[in-house]
Amino acid sequence: MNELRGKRGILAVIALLIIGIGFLSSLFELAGNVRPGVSQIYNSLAHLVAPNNIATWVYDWRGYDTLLETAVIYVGAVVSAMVIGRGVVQMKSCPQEPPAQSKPLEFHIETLTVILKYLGLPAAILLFSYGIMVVTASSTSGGGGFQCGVIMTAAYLLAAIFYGKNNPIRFGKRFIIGIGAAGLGGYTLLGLPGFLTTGFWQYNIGADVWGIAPSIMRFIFGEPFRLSLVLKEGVFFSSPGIIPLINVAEAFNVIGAIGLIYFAFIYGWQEE
Amino acid sequence: MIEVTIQLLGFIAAALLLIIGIAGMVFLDNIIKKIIAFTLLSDGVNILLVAIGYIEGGVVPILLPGMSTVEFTTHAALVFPVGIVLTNIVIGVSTTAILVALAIMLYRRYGTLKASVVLKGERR
Amino acid sequence: MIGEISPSIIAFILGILFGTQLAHKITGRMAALVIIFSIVGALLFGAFTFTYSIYGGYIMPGLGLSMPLITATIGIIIGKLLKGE
Amino acid sequence: MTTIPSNLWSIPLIVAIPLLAAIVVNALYDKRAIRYISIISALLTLGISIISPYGYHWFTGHPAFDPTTFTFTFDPGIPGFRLSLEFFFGPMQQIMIVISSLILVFCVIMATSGLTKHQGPYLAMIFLLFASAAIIIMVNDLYHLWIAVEIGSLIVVGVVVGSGTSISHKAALKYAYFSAICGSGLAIALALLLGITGFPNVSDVVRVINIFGVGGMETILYISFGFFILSWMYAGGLAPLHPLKSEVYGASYPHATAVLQAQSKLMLVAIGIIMLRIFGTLPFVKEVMIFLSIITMMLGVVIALLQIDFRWIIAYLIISHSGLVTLGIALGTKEGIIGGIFQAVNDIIYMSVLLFCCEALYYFGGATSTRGSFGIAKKSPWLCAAVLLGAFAASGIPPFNGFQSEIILIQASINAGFPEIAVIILMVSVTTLIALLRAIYRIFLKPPENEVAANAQIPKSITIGTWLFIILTIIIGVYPDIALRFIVPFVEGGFLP
Repeated sequence: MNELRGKRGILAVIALLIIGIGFLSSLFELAGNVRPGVSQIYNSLAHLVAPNNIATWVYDWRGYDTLLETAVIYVGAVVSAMVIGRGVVQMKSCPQEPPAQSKPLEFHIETLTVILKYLGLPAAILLFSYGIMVVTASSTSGGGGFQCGVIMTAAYLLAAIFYGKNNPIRFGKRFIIGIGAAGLGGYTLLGLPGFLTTGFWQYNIGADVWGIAPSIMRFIFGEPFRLSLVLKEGVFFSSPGIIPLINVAEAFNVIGAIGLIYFAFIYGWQEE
Repeated sequence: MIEVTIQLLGFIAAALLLIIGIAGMVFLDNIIKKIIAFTLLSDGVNILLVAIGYIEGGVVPILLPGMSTVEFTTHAALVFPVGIVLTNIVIGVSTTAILVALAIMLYRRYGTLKASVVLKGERR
Repeated sequence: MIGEISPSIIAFILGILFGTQLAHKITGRMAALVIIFSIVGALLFGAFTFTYSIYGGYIMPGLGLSMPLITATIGIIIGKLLKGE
Repeated sequence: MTTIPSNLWSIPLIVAIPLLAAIVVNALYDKRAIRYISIISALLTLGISIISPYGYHWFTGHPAFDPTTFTFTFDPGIPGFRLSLEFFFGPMQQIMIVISSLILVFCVIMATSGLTKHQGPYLAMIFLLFASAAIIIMVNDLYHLWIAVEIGSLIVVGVVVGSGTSISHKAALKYAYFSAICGSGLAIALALLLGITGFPNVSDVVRVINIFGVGGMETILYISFGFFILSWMYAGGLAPLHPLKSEVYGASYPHATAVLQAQSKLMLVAIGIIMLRIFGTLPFVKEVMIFLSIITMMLGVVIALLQIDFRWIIAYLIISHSGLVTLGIALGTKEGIIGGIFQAVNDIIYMSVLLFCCEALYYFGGATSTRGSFGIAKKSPWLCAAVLLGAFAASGIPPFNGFQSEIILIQASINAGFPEIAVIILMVSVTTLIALLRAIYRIFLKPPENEVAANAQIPKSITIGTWLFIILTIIIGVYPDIALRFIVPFVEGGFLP
């Protein structure tokens, strides 16, 4: 902590302490006085959509927020790849300094034991299927698209560590970019059915809580995911509607995004 | 006398993490250390959000068989603040990725990770 | 009922998609190992909380089988076989 | 009076079309089709924003909860608590989005014709930049505001690093650091407001605070105001965080800077108005905002005088003029807010003129340094005329548009009891003229000492864009009602109907 020595450091620490104590004392007032507000309304309507109310919140009540949130990680991936060297542009008329070279990482996999090498591929396959399980069961249990993407790309990273350049999971440039585009584009376009039939973008026409969508749409998007919910008040036939589909789209997008980040960091970026 | 609740403890943890994170981001010189400080800051925000969504004696907002809807409405954790945590995690991931990528490229150019050297102003 | 089958089908299709991205050779022994592991995992991760049928994986209170995990594993192996190499 | 719809068709398209265009061009990467796709998408956005009617859009189609009758309603006229995300497209939003998308059209054409091959990701960033600006000006929801600010700042980083130079990497790193701090700060502010009110919708938050009060938790309101101010400063480039934004403006290509500055002005207006609505009744809030604006205005022009590159002079002038925008909003009077928003519109237009002229200088081999003299007036007299007219508009000389908004701001500050501020505004406009004329004399008018590219071919898109925006400055300068009739109803009607 060389940076905090001297008079400046002492002043900085005092200022931070004052800010911190002020912030903390205001939080003391807030403790126990939180107003539930809109969350309680969401919770009271939970049994009409999907049992996992967080999934409902993420993809139905605030579905459009989540679209932007999904776009955040897409942007994060594209920008980090741009920093590494993908898609650097220069003015044709006035070229500036050349961009820095992006070199691939060097792997030293000789030290790994044989058992790890033998079990690497099965572990990657099992992680893949675990990720797929998480994304398909998200409307009923915890987890969702983002988690699926993170698990899948963790498998990719694991395989890269075990096998180095000779990675058994060969996410190519085109596959990663394509799956990311398909994910975010699919999420965006899943708003269209609701928009065209009810006028509301991303209306969950499968669940149709408010009864404003045509019944045929409810049948198409709702029936494949209909669930029976046994509660104290009786059995509810709830339908998460398009939530499972959006989940898959989100998972694709996250696989594309984090996969692109890993790809760019591990292999650098060379143009063909 | 202030009653010590789990919510209050969460707030205290969050505030400590936030202050450590901000201090690290502002005062530390090493770019990687700054990025680590940012992850602390981001986790502090997460804990703050979770603590705001906390309900005394509450349940996870997932309907389990045999629950009553009225009970669920009053006892489930507040779904809005808890849901925002997901967003904050995603934003944290993307910001960290960009910062790390920039740190890599600037390290290749200047051969050091000291912010005071790398970010020194150039005469234009 | 259909709400319990569709996740498994989706898992199978996704498994085929990601199975095509695998490069190394998979021996029969490895495939068997992976499927056995996936069944064990399916027992560990449990069934859907809300489905009350055998297909959905609910065997008895406290014991269930997560079908998407198994179908996804089978899908990945089939996808690998489809791609060849 | 016609009823206001809660599912206006145009709002989702204004956001979804740039988003889809960004996805497609990023995936295409280096194909020729990028040019046509991006131009068509930009034109589509422009057309939709021109022909669109006014109203709300409740995304995901959930109604409002009416607490008095315990029913759900789809009528936005009833003051209920919104369950869904709410966007509002009104006259003010219309003029802002139309002008930004006009800039987007020209920016896209210039980028596709003037840049090297792999332009997919860069163009994607420009489209998303526009989308984040459009979102932020239409949104009426704190949570979405936070996401839009965050994605906006990440995209700004992307636009800056597009050139791949070391100076842009440095600017991007600094900006990304502060976006990390300030974005987390905005998240904390959102969390605290959510804790004391329970609602994310701005109208609902205001209503809860007005009806139920905050239960003696004013300190929390002040803390969230502090974090809001922090993010306002970094999103709009106000002092003392102005070096971040000015480096971003200076390090990116001029056509991108045109969109960047439009985005940050829109952010300033949107966040400023939301701050006024939530915290406007607290003591000291407006004073803090006015203080920040004055510091920004003065620091901006003073640093602009010291710069030796045309790009950086414009960058600091944009910062300084952001101070004019925020000053009007910070005054808090109706006249002041009208002046502030009008200033934002005018600022976007005349700064684009200057930036397009700066882009044209790249075709003379990047002759933007004021240390050399290039005599470009002889080679291209029309460009020289355009940049002079842009400079006059920027310094508030009649009959250009800058004059009209500055006169409103001066009147507003005198009426609000701050005649000193009027003097500062005058000083800023005079100094703007000095800074610009100094650079224009060195680069354009002085007899040439340095060699520049002899056969420079300025693309038609730059010429057309520059002169179109100059005509706009003159039209708005002569008939200010053209712009004011969009802005006045928004402010008179209390921001939202």
